[in-house]
Amino acid sequence: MQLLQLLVFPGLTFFVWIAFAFEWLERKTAARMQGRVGPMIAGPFGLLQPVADFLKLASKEQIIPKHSEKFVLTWGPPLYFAAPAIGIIFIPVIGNESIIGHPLDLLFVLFVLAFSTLMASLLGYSAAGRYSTIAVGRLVVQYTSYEIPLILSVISPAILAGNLSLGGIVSAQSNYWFILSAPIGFAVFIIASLAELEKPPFDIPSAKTEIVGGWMTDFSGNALAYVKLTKNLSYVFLSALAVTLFLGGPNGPVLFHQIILQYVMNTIYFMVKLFSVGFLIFVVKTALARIRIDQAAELFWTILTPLSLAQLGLVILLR
Amino acid sequence: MIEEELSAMAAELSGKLSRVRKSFVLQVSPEKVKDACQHVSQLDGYYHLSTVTGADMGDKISVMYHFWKGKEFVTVEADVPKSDRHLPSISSELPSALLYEAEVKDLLGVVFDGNPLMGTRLLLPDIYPEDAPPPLTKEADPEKIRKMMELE
Amino acid sequence: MSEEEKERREVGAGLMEYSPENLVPFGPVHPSLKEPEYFKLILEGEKIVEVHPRIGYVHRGIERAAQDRTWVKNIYLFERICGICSFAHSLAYTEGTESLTEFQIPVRAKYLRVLIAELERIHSHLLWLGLVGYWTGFDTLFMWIWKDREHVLDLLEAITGNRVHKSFSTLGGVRKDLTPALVSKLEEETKFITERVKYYETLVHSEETLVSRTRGVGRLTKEIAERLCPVGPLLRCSGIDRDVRKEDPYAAYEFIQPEVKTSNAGDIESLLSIRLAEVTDSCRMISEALDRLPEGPVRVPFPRIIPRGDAFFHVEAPRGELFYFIRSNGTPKPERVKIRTPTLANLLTAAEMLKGRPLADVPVVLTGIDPCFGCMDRVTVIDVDKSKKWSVSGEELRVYGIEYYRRGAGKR
Amino acid sequence: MTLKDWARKKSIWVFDVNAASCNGCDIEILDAFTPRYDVERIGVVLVPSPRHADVLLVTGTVNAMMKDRLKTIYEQMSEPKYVVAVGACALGGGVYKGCYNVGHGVDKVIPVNLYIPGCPPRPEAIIFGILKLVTGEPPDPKEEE
Amino acid sequence: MSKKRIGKALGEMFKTAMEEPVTVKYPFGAVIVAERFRGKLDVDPIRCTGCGVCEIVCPAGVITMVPVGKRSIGQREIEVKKPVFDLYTCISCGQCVEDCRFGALALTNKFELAVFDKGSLIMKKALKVVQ
Repeated sequence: MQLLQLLVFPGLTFFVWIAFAFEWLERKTAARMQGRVGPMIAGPFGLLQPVADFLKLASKEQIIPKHSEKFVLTWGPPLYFAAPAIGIIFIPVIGNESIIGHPLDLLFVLFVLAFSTLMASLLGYSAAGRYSTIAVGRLVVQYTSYEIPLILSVISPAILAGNLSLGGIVSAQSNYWFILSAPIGFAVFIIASLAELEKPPFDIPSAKTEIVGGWMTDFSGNALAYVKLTKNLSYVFLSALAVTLFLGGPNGPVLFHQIILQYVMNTIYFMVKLFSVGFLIFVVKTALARIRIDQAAELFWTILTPLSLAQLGLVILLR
Repeated sequence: MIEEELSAMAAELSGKLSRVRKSFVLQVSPEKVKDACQHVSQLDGYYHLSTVTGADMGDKISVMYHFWKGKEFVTVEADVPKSDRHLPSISSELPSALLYEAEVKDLLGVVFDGNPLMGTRLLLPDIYPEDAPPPLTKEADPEKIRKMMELE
Repeated sequence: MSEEEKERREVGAGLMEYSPENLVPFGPVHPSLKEPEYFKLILEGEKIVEVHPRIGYVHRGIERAAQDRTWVKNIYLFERICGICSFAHSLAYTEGTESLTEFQIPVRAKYLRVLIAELERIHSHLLWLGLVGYWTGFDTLFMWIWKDREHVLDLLEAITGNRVHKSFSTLGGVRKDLTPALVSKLEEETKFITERVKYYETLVHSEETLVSRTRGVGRLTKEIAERLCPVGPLLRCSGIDRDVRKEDPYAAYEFIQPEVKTSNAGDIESLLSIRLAEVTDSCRMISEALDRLPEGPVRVPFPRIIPRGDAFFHVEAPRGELFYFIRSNGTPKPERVKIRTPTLANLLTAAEMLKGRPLADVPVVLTGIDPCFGCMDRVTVIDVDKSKKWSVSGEELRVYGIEYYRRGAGKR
Repeated sequence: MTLKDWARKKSIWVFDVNAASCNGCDIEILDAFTPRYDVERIGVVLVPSPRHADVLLVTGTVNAMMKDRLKTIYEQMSEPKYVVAVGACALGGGVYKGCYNVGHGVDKVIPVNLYIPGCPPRPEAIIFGILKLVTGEPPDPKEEE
Repeated sequence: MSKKRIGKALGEMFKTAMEEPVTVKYPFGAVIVAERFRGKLDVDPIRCTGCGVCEIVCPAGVITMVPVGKRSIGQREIEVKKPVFDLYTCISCGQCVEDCRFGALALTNKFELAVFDKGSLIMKKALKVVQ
């Protein structure tokens, strides 16, 4: 039963579909805000467009450049995919507990975030292209700058809840959401998520007008399909994390006393919050231009780190 | 005003000044090109170097330096014999002439002594045949060059 | 697939060996260059030390072909030098050729030429501005501006019959006339464009992420500009007030005077504001031209043989002074036509502006001069700093699977 | 129709190569991605690297400098791949026919699947071409012969 | 100059999202082409006399005159030629239309010309009518 939950609902399969839905929402939002229509013919309203993209890429031939590290390029993409896929099953969706909860799973989730960036750097470096090498350099610089504000902002809810497990943090929010006491932490988390996801204004490591395809330049076929899917899954993962840490996870008004119906309601609350956070990220992404890597580092070190520190102090006082 | 100065310059450099509609053409010998261009560029403030043109006139190649300000062009013209295509470069005084001279070299084979770009091919493709004449000269046959580069 | 082919494809995008300096190829096929052109960038970390462009990827041999074609055929040939400023080319060529003869071109035709030239300037500047959004990763700006640019293209298509290659100006006048319906449409659309440009003006100067990418990037001083002779908006952003339309009026620019806007900042942001101001000014000039448009024919019959003589002619293309030298020897074909396009004049300046900037600025600065390599298709390796050695020739490395680069040989 | 065929019809990633054209066609291709024509509707995406692309849009007279590069770009695409020649120059040299540095057509260098004539073709014509490529209509009958 | 601010474009973005998108219906609906649009070249085989002016003026070398038969005028026998159009390389400039004294040529507003086979863009319509 638990295995089924892990693999189907609310586990991997469910979140992979959400990942596709997120990409559709991203493209459609950007398109509508730019006065366009966006994907339209694949499925109703183009909903199946990301699926079509994935299937097409997966069915294509994969080219492995001669001078690259073949072992890493072959086994790296599945491992890269594993990072958010494992992290996401710790997120509580239907109730206050995730499928396989652990008292310290917040730490594991943070490790997963770091591992994902590490895998990206390894993959880009193994491809051994000029553009991917530069992209990896940028990726690492960006990682070192956003990681500290990200972790600091994640600590605030943990302190408020007095607990290092995601389930505990969600339970602690049954009365009020932590966004109320840690609004700056939430903002910093969203900004750092943009950097983690390589979205504008932090799409520096994959800036196509500067370094072609970024660290993905030399990928093709199957590998590219998995890399793209992983990026979308990370999207969902980070949004879900934001929902869990700051927006009360699946908490909401209790409408039914029957446990099954309440599970359905909880899932609906969670989904609504998840898509709202996703939408927020899409809107921010659409409204901004890309900044330079030095400007990004400056932003994170001189503005966001002190801000998240201040938030931490405030939280400790509140507590 | 400018006409007077130019005719004085023409006398000094033993050149010939003529008028084409509202523009002036100052014909000098190849050695004097550098002096003439330097003088013209300093005439009445800022004279802008528009470009350097080369034209194959049969037995000689005429190289023209077009300067522009206000309503008139001042063109310094020098004829280079086809057998000895050399001219002093003006790029050390007027750096904007660098690329224009390089272009004339590529398309007509006139070598500008002192221009650092003379050792390289600038505009023509890498596989442009060495033994073919420069493309803008009258001897060059486009069809033949295309065949030599295997573009067919 | 043969072994050799397989080998080639696998070698392709990979990196063979590291050179002593960190060398980054920029092109010839690169997403931020709409045309193939190769820039060899030598980096120290992310900072650019040297820029060596290699031109000639779009070289087609147009000047030679012009010598073998008739005067009329050449209009269409020159027009297709460039897809953005195509009308400027045909305008310079036709006006230059007409100046060799004694024929009087109808005044109405001259006004119509100004009209189309200004419409083209609007389209070209908007295109460039949209691409600024594209290069800085601000896709929304790109989409919006290109959306509004469609209105201009619609007008061009309605008047001339094609969105890109207008084939409008011809020897002896213009090929089509305006209708009352078109006049009212023109008035309406210029008002619309002026309105939109006002919004973009505030946007590009106030959106912080965009400003941080453009303000203070690529400083061009007056001294450098005087030495390197750039043209067009690039020259005007260094503080030099120079515009062919004003200084040496052609077509009907004697009657419809442009306002020349300059700036002393010399950075990409000032280029943005200069180009936007020119769009507004072009809208004003169009409505002024419509008000004063004289009646009469738009075309006179023109001979197929042009008398012997030389013509020096230049027009203000959207990117700056476009120079034509036309020499006729009294036959149905020109003896020599020399074209100097604005991008060639601006390239040295762009290379100078790039030095010492981070890699992320390359697309913004390089394309900030609004390059049009299709026009230029000539030139190479440049280094303005005299203390540096010249390096060219000797093939060593395939880059991005597409490119050989050159170094060695030749000293200053 | 298998799932694979469905996916290939609905998702078309293109890479645009300017092989010495006047860039009129390239602007019209780029224009097709902007709000007025928005080919994202039919699943077309402009990708930055040829390795990601399914369709190669080639414009321009392939000149001596671009010939080898075009070949290399084509070889770097992964199967299945298609080539679309856009514009009069890419089809047969166009107005530059006979210039010394101009090849007469892309099909002399790499195999071409579809030809879109025009100087330049309207964005609609490009959309029509791409749709025709993926739906694979039979070759149309010769012009009234 | 207005004040620097992050997210200046937000207002316009939401405004645009509320408006109807400007996208054309094209592949799923009709398209309106400007009246003067220069599209595919068309020839009227009956009006064409085979004078060959179009071949001389065409800047792109689209037109070649091919002999289709002989015709006798009085005592002399002359070769009749008719044009073949390689439409794939046509640039639709309209110079031939302008110079055709018999009004045999016209530019239509057809633009959906994509083909799988380049050969099908060679127009031999004018050859059929031989007087």
